[in-house]
Order: sequence, then structure tokens, then C-alpha cells
Amino acid sequence: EGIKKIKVQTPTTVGALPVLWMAEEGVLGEDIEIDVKISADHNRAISLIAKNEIDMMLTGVNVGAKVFNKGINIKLLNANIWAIDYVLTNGFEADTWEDLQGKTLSLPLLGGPLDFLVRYFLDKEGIASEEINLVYKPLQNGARTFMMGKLDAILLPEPLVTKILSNNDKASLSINIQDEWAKHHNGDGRIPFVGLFVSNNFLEENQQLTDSFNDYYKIGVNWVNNNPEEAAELAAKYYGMPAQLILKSFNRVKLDCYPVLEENKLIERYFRDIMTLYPEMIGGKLPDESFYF
Amino acid sequence: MSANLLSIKNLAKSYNAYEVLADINFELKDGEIVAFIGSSGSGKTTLFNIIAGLLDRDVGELTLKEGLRLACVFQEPRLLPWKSVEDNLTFVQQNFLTEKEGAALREYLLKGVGLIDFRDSFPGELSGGMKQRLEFARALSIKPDLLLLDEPFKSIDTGLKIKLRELLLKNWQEEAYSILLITHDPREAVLLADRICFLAGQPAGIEKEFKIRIPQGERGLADKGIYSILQEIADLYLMD
Amino acid sequence: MSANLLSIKNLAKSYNAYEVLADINFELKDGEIVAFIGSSGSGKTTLFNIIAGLLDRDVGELTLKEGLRLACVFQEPRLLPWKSVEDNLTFVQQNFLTEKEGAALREYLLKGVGLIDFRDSFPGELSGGMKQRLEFARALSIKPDLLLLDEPFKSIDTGLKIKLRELLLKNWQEEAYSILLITHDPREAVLLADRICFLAGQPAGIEKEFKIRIPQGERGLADKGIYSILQEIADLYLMD
Amino acid sequence: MNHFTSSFFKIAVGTAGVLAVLLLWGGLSSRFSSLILPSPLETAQVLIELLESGILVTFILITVKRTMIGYSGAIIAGLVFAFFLRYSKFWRLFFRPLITIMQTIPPVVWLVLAVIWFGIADDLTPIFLIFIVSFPVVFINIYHGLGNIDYGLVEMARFYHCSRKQIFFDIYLPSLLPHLMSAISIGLAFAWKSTVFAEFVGSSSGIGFALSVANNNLQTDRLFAWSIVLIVLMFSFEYLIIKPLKKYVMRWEPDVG
Amino acid sequence: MNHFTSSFFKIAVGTAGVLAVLLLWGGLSSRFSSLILPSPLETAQVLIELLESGILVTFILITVKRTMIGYSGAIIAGLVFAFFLRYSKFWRLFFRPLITIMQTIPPVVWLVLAVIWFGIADDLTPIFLIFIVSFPVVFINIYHGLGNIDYGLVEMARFYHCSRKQIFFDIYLPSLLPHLMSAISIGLAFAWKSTVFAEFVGSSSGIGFALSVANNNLQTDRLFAWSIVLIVLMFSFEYLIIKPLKKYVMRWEPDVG
Ligand SMILES: Nc1ncnc2c1ncn2[C@@H]1O[C@H](COP(=O)(O)OP(=O)(O)OP(=O)(O)O)[C@@H](O)[C@H]1O
Ligand SMILES: Nc1ncnc2c1ncn2[C@@H]1O[C@H](COP(=O)(O)OP(=O)(O)OP(=O)(O)O)[C@@H](O)[C@H]1O
Ligand SMILES: [Mg+2]
Ligand SMILES: [Mg+2]
Repeated sequence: EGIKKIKVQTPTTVGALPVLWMAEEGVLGEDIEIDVKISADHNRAISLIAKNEIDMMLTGVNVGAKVFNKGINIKLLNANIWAIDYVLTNGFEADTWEDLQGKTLSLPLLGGPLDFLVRYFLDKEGIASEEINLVYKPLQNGARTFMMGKLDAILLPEPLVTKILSNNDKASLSINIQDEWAKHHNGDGRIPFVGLFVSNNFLEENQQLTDSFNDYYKIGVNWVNNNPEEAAELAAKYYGMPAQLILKSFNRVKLDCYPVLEENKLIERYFRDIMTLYPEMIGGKLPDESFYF
Repeated sequence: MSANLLSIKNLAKSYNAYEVLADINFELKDGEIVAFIGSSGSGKTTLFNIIAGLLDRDVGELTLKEGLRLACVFQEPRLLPWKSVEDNLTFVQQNFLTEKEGAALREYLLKGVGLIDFRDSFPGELSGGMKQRLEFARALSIKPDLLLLDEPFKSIDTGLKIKLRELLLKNWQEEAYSILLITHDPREAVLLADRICFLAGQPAGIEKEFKIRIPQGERGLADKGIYSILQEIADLYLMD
Repeated sequence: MSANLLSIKNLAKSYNAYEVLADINFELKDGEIVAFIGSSGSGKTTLFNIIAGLLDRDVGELTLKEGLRLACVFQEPRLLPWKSVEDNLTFVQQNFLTEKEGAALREYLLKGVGLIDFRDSFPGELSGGMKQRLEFARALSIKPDLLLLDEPFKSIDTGLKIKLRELLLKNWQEEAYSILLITHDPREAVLLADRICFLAGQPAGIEKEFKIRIPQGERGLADKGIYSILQEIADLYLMD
Repeated sequence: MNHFTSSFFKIAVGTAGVLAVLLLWGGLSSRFSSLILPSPLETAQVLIELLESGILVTFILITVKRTMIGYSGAIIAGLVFAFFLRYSKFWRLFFRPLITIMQTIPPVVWLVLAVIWFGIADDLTPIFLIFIVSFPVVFINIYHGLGNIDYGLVEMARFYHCSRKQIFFDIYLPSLLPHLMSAISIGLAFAWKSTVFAEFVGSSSGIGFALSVANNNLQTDRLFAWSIVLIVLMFSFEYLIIKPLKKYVMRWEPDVG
Repeated sequence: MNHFTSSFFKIAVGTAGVLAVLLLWGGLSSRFSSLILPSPLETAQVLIELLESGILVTFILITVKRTMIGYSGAIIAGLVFAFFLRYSKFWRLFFRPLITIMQTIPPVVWLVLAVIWFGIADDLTPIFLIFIVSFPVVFINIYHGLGNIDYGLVEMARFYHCSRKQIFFDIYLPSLLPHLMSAISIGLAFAWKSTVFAEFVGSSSGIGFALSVANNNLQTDRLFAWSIVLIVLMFSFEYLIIKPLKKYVMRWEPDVG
């Protein structure tokens, strides 16, 4: 009685560490409880938020835009992960996309963000996408097949990158997706991967609470960046990964929050590029301003 | 005492296109013993199954006296394999007799058919004749008003047959039930029945009826009346 | 002509703790017809199943003449429900007769047992006695050397019984097979067999053997020799 | 009732059931965004799109092919193992636990093994998974059916010197057929599902792959459209192949009620 | 062979089969990184860690509870529907296609529906999925078993005025029990699997959730450790509950060979 619950659903992403920190620390006060549900299923999160059974979710920024455009009543509170993906190669080094010509590259999802990014870069560099043998495999399967030496290259997010590198001598870190992005965007390599979304229903009823949630989230981001060891412990506790590994992977992850205007500009830039290749990825149109907080 | 237990009018039955019975007319009085004979495949079991309500007739009327308690010895044994010999009796008794009454009767009947030592065996552990005797005991175990017996003495040797026949008649006198008996042996029929119906033809009907007026106890196969009936029946069989 | 088709020495059998047969000694000569009688549950089927190789004996020796062709009428019908009447015969014939030989014999036997009109029916469409006759025809359909018959005349009326007995003996004269017959009816035994073994006791043994020297064709139930054997058997049944 | 009205009646009642579900679905869907629950109409539109694009037929053929290969393998292996284990006590004791293990290992783990064994071969992984999932179902049903065979008939056949082949074809097979048919129709649903699952996680073609793309891209209407395709396929198998086969196989059975 | 040596023999042969697989696994694993195929030893270590952390027992209890609830529901519904559909032609025609549909709809789609119906409830979604997946298996097996009942016995009982209750308990049930037992043991494997699947995708607790986390983190050793847990659970059910029950249920059957 009297205790208010904020229900947040998230996959096992670094982007949720600030929320877990908030929940553990009880930063919102004694009468507010943050209930974090961990599940990899985006669809479930979306249905739940549409039914008002959860209040917030962490998911891909593009996923949020897409469901927003399809009429689900949500808002982006902030985007928080800006760097996370890398190309690993097996037994050879590749500095550029040209080096991957004639090779097999595994991507997790046809029409997903990583697929978009690769095709975007190939397009920019004038390489036909047929020149690289693109195969689509779920991340874990792809990773294992790569470990078996049956793939030339694979595009992976952290912490899988660190995990593969520390288990496979032949694997080398070849292309930094963020650097590639920078090449085409005036040296700014920030890509808005993961966002924190809130249901408008919750927002309307809890304006102030949402504001302070968002503020604390940003404090949490700083806490994670300043206390990587403790943050890694937190991840180990909730996600079941070894803390050492997560700690190591932090070097290749950019968790940050920016002032609203700057953030929105970066997101719109990303969405515009998406619109040129895979408009369906964000629901066929740029989301209007009510998408942003 | 002479109300009709059963009356059948113009009954007919066929399996698909194969006509088995046609135009059967029959009445059974209270306390009567009637035997049905006729060659194999003539339709005796079919008629019985219709009377027992196990098979639907195609046309005709069949009236059973209200509240009639029927019991039956089936031609192929229908024993519950997962119940012991005694429990196979208990199973059918429960709707007719009290537990106490039932237990006494079971004891009496199992002794009568010589299965008392096997009361706890399962049917799978009985010989062919023993199964047949169990069927027999089960039919008597509900104190029926009308007993339908389809080859009850099959696989049973003469000595035992006499014992069972005596058991049947003793009960018949005490309980005053009626009996419809199917048998392939005319001698059994003449020794037991008041009336014998001979089923023949294709489709079969009751071709001939014999009445036997000598009291059961006093009949012998060599008696003149009995013997001539047996002769007549033998002729009928040959003609069919 | 008098070699032993079958010889059994000191055979015994029990089901779990229940001893059924003990110390059975028996020899069968070529061309002989032997009947086994004995009260229900005495162990006749058990002994047959052991001879047929369907059941293992516990102790004792059993020798069949090499290459002996056995046929059997089982006490409970064992017909293939998914094969027609005629195909049930064909099924067992295929390992013994050529197709042509087989077809002629099937025709002959189905006529003999009165099932020729039902050759295309399935066993599920036959009456009890018809199934029994089919079993009978099947046993004869492989031209056996030794015929094991367990109650072959069960559910079969007198007229038909006489026909089947004639069929059996006619074949017996032509084909010169031996027969082991189980029956609950001593009259059948005395009319058919050269020798009758009476099984009794618990565990059962061959308590008594009767030899009948009158040729089959000339026997009548009222003959003096036959009659006295029947009397003796009746006494044995009563004592058991 | 003559034959025409009776079979008309059958179809009518069956259709009524399906219609009831459709109505329920329609009613429910009006309360949700199509992202969460698409309406039957939206689903039908997607279905037509898929049909026109040609992808429907292509993927159906791929999935059916894989299912047939994997499932025939499972049926044959199920038959062989069932006989083998029923009649060899040693191998029964030896293999029984292994089959239980096979049944219990979750599909994700099989996928790990499939990666090891088949690498990137696109067809083999789904076929393997179908086999793995449906083999135990088929096996257990047949094994159980073998236990129900009237042993008296087998004894009779042995008695009359019938060869193993004759006993197999004239006694075991006809006795088994009803069990086999039900094993096959139960197993079929699982075979379908496992093809779909395998394609879902480890292939770049077929209905399961289409479902996975639809699922990841939040195209719930496509998800439903592909499910409808699966349902229609399953019905075709049941009513055009299995049902008539069953009837044929049981033709000797006198009809009861 | 006396009783002791015989049951010793049984266990020895069964264990031999399992050992053979372990050896094969051990041999194979030495050739791969533990990310791809962990060795039995590594797996055992993880198992011990899980046990010590207490998470093993917690998750087992959660998963077993869900499975039991969903599965008992499926068995009861399977029984009821099987009887109902066997004896009412109308409802048979009405429901038969619906059950086929139920069998065919892929689990991902059920998950979509589960979210709509049950929302966030952490337990209900797995329970629902178990029910949905195992109900058709149980239903079809029992329905098929009902078709095999000796109708002569039912007629006999009707003839002797036995009530429906008596007929049910003294004829249908004993005739059905062998089928029921095999239905239950076949279905159980599916019930387990569907609990695991449901937890895998839509829950934050239970063995399936643990598997999903392990899979996401590419912790193949944990994946195997949890599979072992599942296998042990399945064996316990089979050999401690179902087998003895089967034996008891079939005690009237004279032993054949
Ligand atoms: N499977 C079994 N398990 C236990 N006991 C059995 C089994 N089969 C038969 N028996 C017992 O063995 C005895 C002999 O049986 P068998 O069938 O040989 O008798 P039979 O002489 O053929 O009798 P009938 O004339 O009634 O057919 C019987 O007392 C029976 O109870
Ligand atoms: N289910 C069935 N389908 C088709 N025909 C059948 C069926 N049952 C019996 N018949 C046929 O009906 C006829 C009569 O069968 P029924 O069982 O009544 O004979 P019966 O007089 O009892 O013979 P028996 O003395 O041999 O037992 C037989 O010719 C048989 O072929
Ligand atoms: Mg009859
Ligand atoms: Mg016998």
C-alpha cells in the first residue's frame, strides 16, 4: 500500500545498467519501487507497453520509432548507447569493406539495424552488396559458426565481441562500425542504438516522476562510466555474465546521454539515412516531434 | 403367472445387404424355458443380441415386460480382464443386490460352477471352459427374471454339464425365472426346454416349434416322445 | 508305418506356483488318432500348446519326428481380422503348397465346411460357429502330417458336426495324417479315436488310456464295447 | 440422411467451428492495434500480397520439402528402432534412456550441435531438427502399438512356418497400421512445428524464416498470415492424405455405431 | 538370473548407453572451444556452481510447478475432450478442425496471443503454452485409445444396468490406462519443452529463462548444464513416477515373454 511501482522491461543491455543501479539504490525514494523485468522479447515488451502493463522499456531506437509510427503511444525518453558494434574477421585482417569482397559476412537479421549499416557503407563506398556473401544468422548461432571457422567475418555487438576475442586466437577485430559511420558524418561516429521509452499513459499521469526518473537515469549513466567495476558486478548479477568480461567490453561501448537538442539531431540524422535504404525499419516515415521527449 | 415377459412381432434384421432374420414372431410366458436351435450362421446370436438390446432391429416390434431383470451368457466371453473372477460377479451385482446378499450368492455360485478356488485369479489365467463357467455364474449372480443363454455349455464336459444343468434348474425352481437358451445340441434343448424353436431359412424365420409337456425331472433321451422330437429335429437339420 | 511321430517323456509344467501337468509320458504312432479328454481346467490346452511349441515345458523331453508338418485348431479363434475367409487359408498355405494346389484345396475345404459363399467375408462378419469352421478348414488346408484339434466342434450343431467328422475322416484316409483331438465330449472321442487318454489330477497326468479296436466306419454309440468305455469314462469324470 | 446431405452436414459443422474462431478473432482484434493483433481482413490482405509476390509458393515448397525429408526419415527410423527395441532386450535397455535424453534436450542445444555438425548448410539444420523432434514421437507411438499386438496371431503364424517377412507384412503391419497412422498424424504436427522452428532460428528461407523476419520486424499481420498458410497446409495433409489413408487401412473393420 | 543380478544387469546396460554418449561427447568436445562444445567436466563444474548459488533449486521448483499446473490441465482437458468428442458426433465435427488449428499455430504466434490475454503475469504465459502444446498430444492419444476399447465389454456393462460412472471407472479407465500412460509419458516431454520454450522467450525466471540468458551470453557450458538438469528431471519423472505407475496399472496383464 502506498508504494508505487514503475515497471521497466529490458533485454540484457548495458543501457539498462543505470536503471538497475536506480532500482538497487532506491534513488526515487522509499515509496517508489522500480521493477525491472529482463526479457529478450521486444514484441512482448511492445504489446505490454501498449496494454499499459509496463511503463517503460529499453529497445532499439529504430524499433521505438517504428511502433510509434504504427500508432503505439510511446515517447523516447533518451537514447543511451551510441557505440557497440564491430566486425570480426577470421584468420585475416580487414581494414576496409573492400577487404571483405568475396568473403562471407554473417549478420543477425535481414532488415535490421546492422544489415542497414553494412548496406549503407557498401553503398557509400560504391561496392555492390552482392560482392560480399552476406548470410543471416541469429547472433549466437553466427558466433558459434564463426568460432568453428566456417565464416570469414561476422558483425557483432559487445559483449560478444570481447567474448569471442578472448576465446579465439584467430579472430581479429577488423572494422569499427562507429568509425565507419564517422567517415560519412563529419567525423561524428555516434549512432543511436538503444533508447529508453515511456508509455504516454504513464507520462501523462506521472509527469514529475518521469522527469526525475530521466534525471536519475543520466546520473546512473555517469555512475556506470565512473564505476565500471561496480557496474560490471551489477551486470554480472542480473545478466549472469562474468564481471571481468563485461568490464573489458565497456571499452568498446559508448553509454552516454546528451542534451535533448543534440540527441534529437543525431537521431534524425540516423533516421534520414535509414529512410534512403530501409524505410520500413522505422515504419516508413520520420516520426513527428511528439516522438521525442 | 402367464403374463408375457417378451413379445416379438414381425421382426427383421439384415447386415448391409445380407438379410439374416425376417418376420420373426415370438412370445415368452413367465417361467417358461424356450430353446432356440438352428444351424450355424442361421441368426440365433443375432436374434439374441436384438432381444438383449445390443443390436438394433430393422423393422418389427419388441416388447419386454416392464422392470424385467435380464441376464445373459454371451457366445464369446466378455469378462473384464482387470477384475478377479469374483469381482467380475460383484461388478454386475452392484446394481441389483445388496452387498451381503451378493456375497452369499457369489459364494454359492462359484462353488456351483467349481471356480471357488480361483476366486482371486484373473480371467487371463483361466482355461477356456473355466471362462465359460464364469460367464454362466455371472448370469445367475443377479437373480434374473429372464436368462438369455447363448451356448452356455460350450467347452464343458458332460459331467460338468450335468452339474450346471442341475444348478440352473434348481435355481429355476427357486427363483422362478424364464430362460431363453441357444444351443447347437438338440439333446440339451429337449432335456431343458418347455418349447423348442427351430430357426431356418435365408433370411431365417422360426420354421417349427416343438412343445414338450413332460416335467424336466422325468425326461430321458430314450423316452418315446423325446426321441421322436429328436428325430424330427435331425431331419430338419438335414433339410436346411 | 509305425514310427513315432511324437514322444513325450516325464513332461511337467506349472504356471508360477500352480502345477498343472506332471510326469506326462506319451507316444504317438504314424496314422493314429488319439483323443485327450479330462475335465475343464485339467491341463489339456496346456499340453497341446506345449506340443505345438507355443508354450515352454518346465522339465521333460519332447521329440517330434523330423520334418513333421503340424496343423492346429486353436481353442480360441486366431483368425486374421484383416484378411478375408479365403485369404486366411492362403496365408498359412503359402509355405507348404503351390498356389494351384492350394487354390483347389481351399475350394474343396470351404465347400466342405459350408463357407464357400462367405469366402470374401471378413472374420468379423462371421457367426461363432462359422469362425470355428474356418479354423477347422485352415488346419486341414496345409495337408498336415499331424493335426492338433482343440475342441474343433465347439459351437457346431450335430448335423454339421457329422459332416465335419466325415470330412476329417475322409481326408484322414486319403492323406494318412495323425490326429490329436481334445474334446469335452466322450462320444466324439469314442467315435473318432483309436486311443483315448484321460487327463486328471492336480497336477494332472494321463490317468487312464482306452484302446478302441473297432474300425471307425463301423462304430455306434450303442455298441457294447463302446458303451462300456463311455460308462467307464463317465465314472472317471465323476471321481475327478 | 443420404450421402450428400450427410457429407454436407459434416463440412457445415466443421466450418461453423472455424467461423466461430474467426468471429472471435475479428471481435478481439478490433480492440487492439494491428501491431498487436491484426484483424482477419488485414491478414487476408497480407496473404494476397505474399501470394502475388510469389514468395508464398517458393517458401511453401522449401518448407514442405524439408519437412518431408526429415519426417520420412523420422518415420523410418522410428519403425526400425521400435521393432528393434521391442525384440531385443539388450538394446532396449541400452537405447531407452538415450531416447529419453533425445526427447528432453531443448531445441536451442540441438541448434548448437547442428552448428557443429552441419555448419552453414542451409537445409541440413532444419531437416536435422525435424528428425530429432519427431523421431521420439513416432518411435514411442509405434513401440506402444507393438505392445498391443495380438500375440496369439503371431504364434499362429510361427506355428505355420510363416517367415519373418510374412509375419511383418501380414500381422505386424496391419495390426500396427492404426497406431502408425495416429503416430504419423500426431507426429506430423510436430514435424511442421520443428521445421518452422528450425527455419526460424537457423535458416534463410522457408516459412519459419519468414515468420522470424516478420517477428523481428514487428509485422504481426505477416506472422498471422504465415500461420494461416501453415494451418491450410496442415489441413491439406490431414484431410487429403492421412484421412483417406486411414480409411483405406482400416477397411476390414466392421463399422461400429 | 535372480532378482538382484537381473535388476543390476538392467541398470548396467542402461548406464552403458549413457556412458557411451558421455564418452562420445567427451571425445568430441576436446576438439572444440568450450564456447562451441564444452566438455562434460566443464559442464559438471558449472552445474556445481549453479547448485551452490541456490539458483538451481529455485529455478527447478519454478519450472516444475509451471509444468505440473499446465500439464495437469492438459491431461484433464484432453480426457474430457476425448470422451466428449468420441461420443458426440456434432462436437467432434465442430472441434476437430479447431484442434488441428491449435496444433499447427506456431508457438511464436501463441506468445503474441498470450501477451494479449495474460499480459505481464509471469507464470501464466508458460502455463498457457504448456497447455496449448501438450493438450493436442494427450487428446489425440486418448481419443485414439478410446477407439481401441473392447466395445463388447461396454455393451455387457450397459446390459447389466451399470451406471455411466461404473462404466467409466471399471471399463473405460482400465482399458484406457495403458494408452493414457503412454499419452502422459509422450506428452510430458513436450510439456517440459514448451515450459522451457515459454520461459525462454517470455519469462524472467525458470530453467528456460536461464537457458535464454546463457544463450544470449554465449555461455555454452551453462546451456549444457541446464540441459543436464532437464534430463535428470525427465528421468526422475519417468523412472520414479511413470514407470511404477504403469506397472501398477497393468498388474492384471499376464506377463508375456
Ligand atoms: N496363463 C495362465 N496363468 C496361470 N494359470 C493358467 C494360465 N493358463 C492356464 N492356467 C491354469 O492351468 C490350468 C489348465 O488350463 P488349460 O487351459 O490347460 O485347461 P484345459 O484342460 O484346456 O481346460 P478346458 O477344457 O476348460 O479348456 C487351469 O487350472 C488354469 O487355471
Ligand atoms: N457384423 C456382421 N456383419 C455382417 N454379417 C454378419 C455380422 N454378424 C453376423 N453376420 C452374419 O449373420 C448371420 C447370422 O449370424 P449369427 O451370429 O446370428 O449366427 P448364429 O445362428 O448365432 O450362428 P452360430 O451357431 O454359428 O453362432 C451369419 O451368416 C453371419 O455371417
Ligand atoms: Mg451364435
Ligand atoms: Mg482348453
